[in-house]
Amino acid sequence: MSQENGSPPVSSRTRPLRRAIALGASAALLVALAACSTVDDGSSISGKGASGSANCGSGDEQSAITAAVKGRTLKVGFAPPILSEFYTQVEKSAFNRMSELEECYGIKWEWARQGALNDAHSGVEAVGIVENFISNKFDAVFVCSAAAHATMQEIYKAGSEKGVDFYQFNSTEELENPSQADDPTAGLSTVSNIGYDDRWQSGYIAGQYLAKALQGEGQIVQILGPSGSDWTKLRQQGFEAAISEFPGMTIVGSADGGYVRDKGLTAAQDLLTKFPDIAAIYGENEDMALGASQAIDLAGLKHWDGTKGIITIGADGLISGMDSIRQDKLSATVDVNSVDMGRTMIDTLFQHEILGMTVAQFIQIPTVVIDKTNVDWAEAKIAASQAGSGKY
Amino acid sequence: MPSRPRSAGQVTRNAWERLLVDPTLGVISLLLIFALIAAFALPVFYAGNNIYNLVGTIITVMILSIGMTVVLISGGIDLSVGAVMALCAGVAATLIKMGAPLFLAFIAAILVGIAAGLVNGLLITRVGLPDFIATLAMMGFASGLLYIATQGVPVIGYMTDEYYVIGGLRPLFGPVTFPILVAVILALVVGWVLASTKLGTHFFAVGSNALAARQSGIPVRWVKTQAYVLSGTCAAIAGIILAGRNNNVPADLGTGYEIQAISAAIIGGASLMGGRGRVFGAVLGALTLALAINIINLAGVPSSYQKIVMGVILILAVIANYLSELARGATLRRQAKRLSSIAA
Amino acid sequence: MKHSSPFARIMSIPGMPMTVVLIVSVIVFQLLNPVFLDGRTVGNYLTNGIPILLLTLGVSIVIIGGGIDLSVGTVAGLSAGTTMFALVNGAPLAVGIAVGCGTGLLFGLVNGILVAYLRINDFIVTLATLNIAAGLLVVLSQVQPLQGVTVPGFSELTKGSVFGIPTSFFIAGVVFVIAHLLLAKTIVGRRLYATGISAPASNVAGVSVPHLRLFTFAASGLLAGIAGVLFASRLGAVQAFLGIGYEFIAIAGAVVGGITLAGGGGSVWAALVGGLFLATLQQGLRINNVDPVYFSIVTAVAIVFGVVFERQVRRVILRAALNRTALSTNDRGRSADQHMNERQPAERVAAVTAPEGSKNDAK
Amino acid sequence: MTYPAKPTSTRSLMLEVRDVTKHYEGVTALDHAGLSLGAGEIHALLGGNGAGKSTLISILSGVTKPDSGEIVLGGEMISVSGPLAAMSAGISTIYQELSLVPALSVLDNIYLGRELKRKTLGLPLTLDRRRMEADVRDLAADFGVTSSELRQPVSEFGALKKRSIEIIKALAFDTKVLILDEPTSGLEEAERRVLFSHMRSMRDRGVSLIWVTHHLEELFGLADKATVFKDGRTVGTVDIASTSVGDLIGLMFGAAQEEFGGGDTRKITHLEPSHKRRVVLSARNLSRGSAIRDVCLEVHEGEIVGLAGLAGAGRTEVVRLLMGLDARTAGTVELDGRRLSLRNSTAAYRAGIAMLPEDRKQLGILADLSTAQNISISRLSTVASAGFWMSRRKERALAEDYRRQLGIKTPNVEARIGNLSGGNQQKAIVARCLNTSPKLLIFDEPTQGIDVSAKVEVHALVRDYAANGGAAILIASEIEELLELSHRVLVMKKGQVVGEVRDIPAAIEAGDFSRIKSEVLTLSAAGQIS
Repeated sequence: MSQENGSPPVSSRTRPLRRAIALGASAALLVALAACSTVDDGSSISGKGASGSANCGSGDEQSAITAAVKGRTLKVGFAPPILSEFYTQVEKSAFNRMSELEECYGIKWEWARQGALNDAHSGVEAVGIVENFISNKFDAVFVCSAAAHATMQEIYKAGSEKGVDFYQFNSTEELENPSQADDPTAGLSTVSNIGYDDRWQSGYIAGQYLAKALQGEGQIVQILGPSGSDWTKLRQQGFEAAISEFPGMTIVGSADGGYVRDKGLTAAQDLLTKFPDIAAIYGENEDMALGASQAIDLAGLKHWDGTKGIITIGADGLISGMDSIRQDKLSATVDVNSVDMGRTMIDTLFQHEILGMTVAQFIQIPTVVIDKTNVDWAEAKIAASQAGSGKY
Repeated sequence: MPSRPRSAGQVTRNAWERLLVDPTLGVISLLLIFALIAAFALPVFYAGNNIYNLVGTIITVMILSIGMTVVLISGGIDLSVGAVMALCAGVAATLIKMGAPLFLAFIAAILVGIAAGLVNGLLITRVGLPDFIATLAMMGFASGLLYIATQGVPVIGYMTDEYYVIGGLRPLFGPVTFPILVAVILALVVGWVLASTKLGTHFFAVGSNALAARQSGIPVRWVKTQAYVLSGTCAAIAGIILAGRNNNVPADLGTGYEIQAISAAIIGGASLMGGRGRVFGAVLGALTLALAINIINLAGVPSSYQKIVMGVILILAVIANYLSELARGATLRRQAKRLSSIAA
Repeated sequence: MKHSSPFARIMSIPGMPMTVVLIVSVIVFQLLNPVFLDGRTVGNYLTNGIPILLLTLGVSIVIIGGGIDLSVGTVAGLSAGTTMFALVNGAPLAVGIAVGCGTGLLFGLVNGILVAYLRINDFIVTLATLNIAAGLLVVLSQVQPLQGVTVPGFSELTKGSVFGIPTSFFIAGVVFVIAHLLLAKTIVGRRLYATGISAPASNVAGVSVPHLRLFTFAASGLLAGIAGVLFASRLGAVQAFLGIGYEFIAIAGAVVGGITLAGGGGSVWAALVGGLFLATLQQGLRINNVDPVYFSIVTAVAIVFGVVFERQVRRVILRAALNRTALSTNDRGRSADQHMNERQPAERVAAVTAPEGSKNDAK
Repeated sequence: MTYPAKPTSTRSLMLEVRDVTKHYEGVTALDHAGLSLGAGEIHALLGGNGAGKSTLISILSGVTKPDSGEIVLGGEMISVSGPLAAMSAGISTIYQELSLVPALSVLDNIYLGRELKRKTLGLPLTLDRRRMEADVRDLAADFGVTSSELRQPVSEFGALKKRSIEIIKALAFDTKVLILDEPTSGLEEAERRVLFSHMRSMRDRGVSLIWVTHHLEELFGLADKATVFKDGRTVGTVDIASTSVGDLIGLMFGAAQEEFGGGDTRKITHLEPSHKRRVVLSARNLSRGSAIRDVCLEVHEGEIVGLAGLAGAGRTEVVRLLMGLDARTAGTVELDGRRLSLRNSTAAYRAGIAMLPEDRKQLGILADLSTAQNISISRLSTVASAGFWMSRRKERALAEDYRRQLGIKTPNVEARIGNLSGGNQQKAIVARCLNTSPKLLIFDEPTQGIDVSAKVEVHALVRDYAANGGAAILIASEIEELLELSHRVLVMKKGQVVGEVRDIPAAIEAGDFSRIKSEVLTLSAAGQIS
């Protein structure tokens, strides 16, 4: 019924066509509307790089690696927990790296994105998505899921037995693994986990930044993601750990901002009402921090100007937040480095799948706090990674 | 006068009795109780501009619930408001970003809202789908369109100085913000339509007894369709405002808003059976919801209890409305008795 | 031809038109990607889909009885949470399952009592319990991480197989067969349909409508509880937010399958087929790697299409049947006159709002 | 062509319907039907169920479009494209089921669809309620609706007032033709008289009335002409002054059928004096809040006890208490000497009380279930094995039994009951009651909305039931019907029993019909205990 693993896969040109047919056929099935022509997600695939000229190493190296690639096509699945700006940044960076590798070594890619639309946290959809990648005999799958450790590892295990390699990205696997204290890699069925910040997620860095800016003094409120999310819990732990190192700093209140801007705004307004004298607002992601920034404007309070005012700090590193930093609306954000995450994912994949390298179980991407001092290069870097028209 | 009770007889009523027969009594009392609790337990409730903030927070839900009330009165339900709101916000934002003047972008957004309402109405009245299903499909369709257009990346870079005013992030004059003004005008206009125009009467007629409406020559299907168009328009207006308040339009902007809008309308006394509801009630219902979250945040209640509180409020509102209905019945009977004794 | 043809008779069974659509869509998807019907793939996607199918079934029972239940999704989520909670704290398997099912049943009973005996509108009641169940799961998940269960046999509920067939198929099969027999063959089922057609008339005819209402919500709650146990077993861990939004999927599935939202019409088969159709559609798109941004539009169109198709098929068949009766009966006019005058009020309202062509259709 | 042969001679022609044909889904509802209506004439439209009357009405009122045919109003051919077109042409309809909107005020209801508007900002947007009220105030007062009542929601009024509101609604505009579909249904004797006087005054205003009714006796002294429909065709038009009930029935059902008759042929079952018979039901001091107070009721074996009273007197409420449909606040019910708790209708059926409810369409039939299923529902255990497993075979056999026994006309007991005629539906409901082997059977308005022939059959069922030793309670608003069938009548007013009339069969036989009738009516109205 299904093709053998390793047999020549369906050529990459027919594949999008099939997607179109699937969608078209369902459409035809449904309304007898042959609306499939509207679905065109890449019939013009050519993998144009963003940079145009990639660094392929020396001539010998290039030809040797090209020989090792043997013109193979890697079939890669990409499963973000939701569709959002952050994951799009990661995906586009990955595309750029993919096209560079293609240009240098002749490797071909087949890329399929599947993400849950409304069901980021429960894992029900993630399970279905990953299983489909297994059924379709993908070579490797990148997963970021908010579903629990136990849920996902079990599927990875089953998939690995079928010959699919799993890579987690933007993950907190190291922290979630129940055996983290003695052996963080125990029971993992992933090839590698590409994340950032070894212990405390972005929260710790944000806390440190605040402490430094405020010189260890001040009251802080935090706006958290939806309560019940592990992500929220970890970032909160990290943040609180950082703050607890400074006795002059206290977290006086927190509220639910649901990871979205308007709820963040509402939560910040309520917190500002109750605690008008705070020095800083920590938004657990950038959107909520931007909501808090608006609340500061609405309350007629002053933003941080380097010496006084309220500091707002978020975390993500979104291109959409850079202007706010430049205008002092958002004091800072923890850039969890979507650019290098995307590139590292592809590099790790290439190293392991093509070159047969053993890769680290936990790979950590450098992170940086972006504020007005470094916003220019940070934005330029992200923008460059997004500029490529490459699509897979 | 938009808020005139529909059943005002010529019986003279003192203020107390007028309150007792007011259909909004239930939600008013609920709101009062909350405000009292807040006042006693949380002095900070009246601090600064908390109440002003509270109103700013709830404007979008309020506008949605005004449209929802009309749909409920005409005997339907609209689950698509949240998704349509997000789609309209996306349309407005994208057009502005592409350089369109604000008012053109807004007109386009409102046209999209009207179109969505029209499709809802036609699916229900011409194709004959149950309202629940038709608007559920519209919810998927509208949010799908936004996802396709944005690929999940929020629309940004459309904010202008005017848009900050429109979003309510900067006041219009004095303490009045543009969204508050819009909400008030919308409430007055829709309230007036319901109470004093032919169309308003027809909304009630269609929701209360569709057969009688048809036999009286009312174009039942068209009236129902208009209710959905009105709801779609409200969704578009809410979307335009929310896009300004939010500064970006993520694809999931509208998630959960339909439930909030329905809850607000029901808390405000609208009936799912049709033929009953008031704009004023919807406005108060939306305020009640906002107040609940406000109290949770101010009191420092762990936000994990937020949803439980929402559920409990719904039940309380139903009970409050039921009690107010009892009070209303008793008062009316008393008056009837008094009237007949006068006659005799 | 005196009686209706076998084909017409089969197609007039609730859910049959959608069954045809389901079969066609399976064939189309299989032709597009042969992996679709691969045993493992089918096993997986059905195993994933079974809890939601159970929710569809629960909602269907409530709808047939003339009500609606919005709380099924989050109640299933909470049930998954309580099951996990019990097992994590060392309860034996049977107790864990009982706790999950009991949670669902408890919520069903609360819904039922509020709706049937306190006469609060079911939409509002279940909207409230939807929020309450979701909130309780959040609280529960903060008490203790709901994962790491090692109780033997628990994961086998969804991951094991008997004779190569996944265990959860047997569970779902038993549940669906029981539900079918209950609805189609027993006194309770008959009373259920009667209540859905007209609660006041059923009440006069000797059906205790409140008991029945309570029964429908309890059944729906219990099914949500079972679904929750399966979710927990399948996922191996339960997080907050599980089940949010599933109420819409469940109701859409029921209606697409041919369960009339007004009550009194439909069958267990219809619920099954409708739920399966939506799940199959999503699976078909996914296995062909269609970008997920298209999913919700396709599903939306499918819902509209499903309902319209079902009705059109039924209309064509009924028209043919009516024509035959018209020829065989001598008192002309009667039948049509009856259609004009003998409708139930709900139908009449439908007739008023429905398009011209369908107005005089028998239901 | 079976056209009315007799042209309207004295009065000028107001409305003429020619050659109207209408098919529904292959069924011919109207077949070249016609009708001629003079100006200022009360014109009865008669026919059995399914004769095509309702279709003609819905065509005239614009709800249905005919396939072919002409409608001529006041000499001009009109096309009735919708309800509004009909109304603006001058044709108004008052439907059998009240078509008022409960949520709206009386005034809004009267003007529904034809609202008067005044200018706001130069545009005619706002409703001009003041002018509407001024325009209609006098007319409303004529029909007993005060101007403060005009502003109250319709939901607060009773049946007669609602009917008056509908009449006002029809007359508020320039109505030339008023169609009344069973206008007396749900009205009491006294209310009927009020309505009839309204009808006369409308005729005097020059309005032509089309009057659809099953109560042929009502026609005499009121209607001018009658047109009879059968099988979608016009059978003929007659002058009421020169015809009789028998003639009309002959036209309606094809042959003179003597047994169908208003007051001519009464079959009365004589009973022994009541003290010699066993008491089946004994209800003491039944109360429900202030709506029902201290009602005592005894029914003996073989006896039919009638409940008389005006609408709102509490008759239906009393029997609902007996059925356990509503909870009583005080009182005891004993059946065959056994005290009943009556928590719900299931318990009532099990104990041996059964009820045929008023309002067949809403409370009687379960339209989407089959005839067989409608019969078995009251006691499903008779068609089930092991107490819960339905047996289709048993159910069918049961239904077939009753079909033969009661003469239910249906080609198939497994066909949808909604497709049967009203009379046959009612028989199926009787079968449903009999299926529980009741000791007491309650008939609440058993002949409402069914045609004359079916009425006679239902009467026979009631009599047979009692003749075989059953005990029955009968509620009928039509006083003649009540007296014809009952052995004894209790009169109710304001939730209480205010009087009793005994030995009715004997009295009727003695020729005292009108005396008893007036006695009952006086009691109902005045409530003096005799």
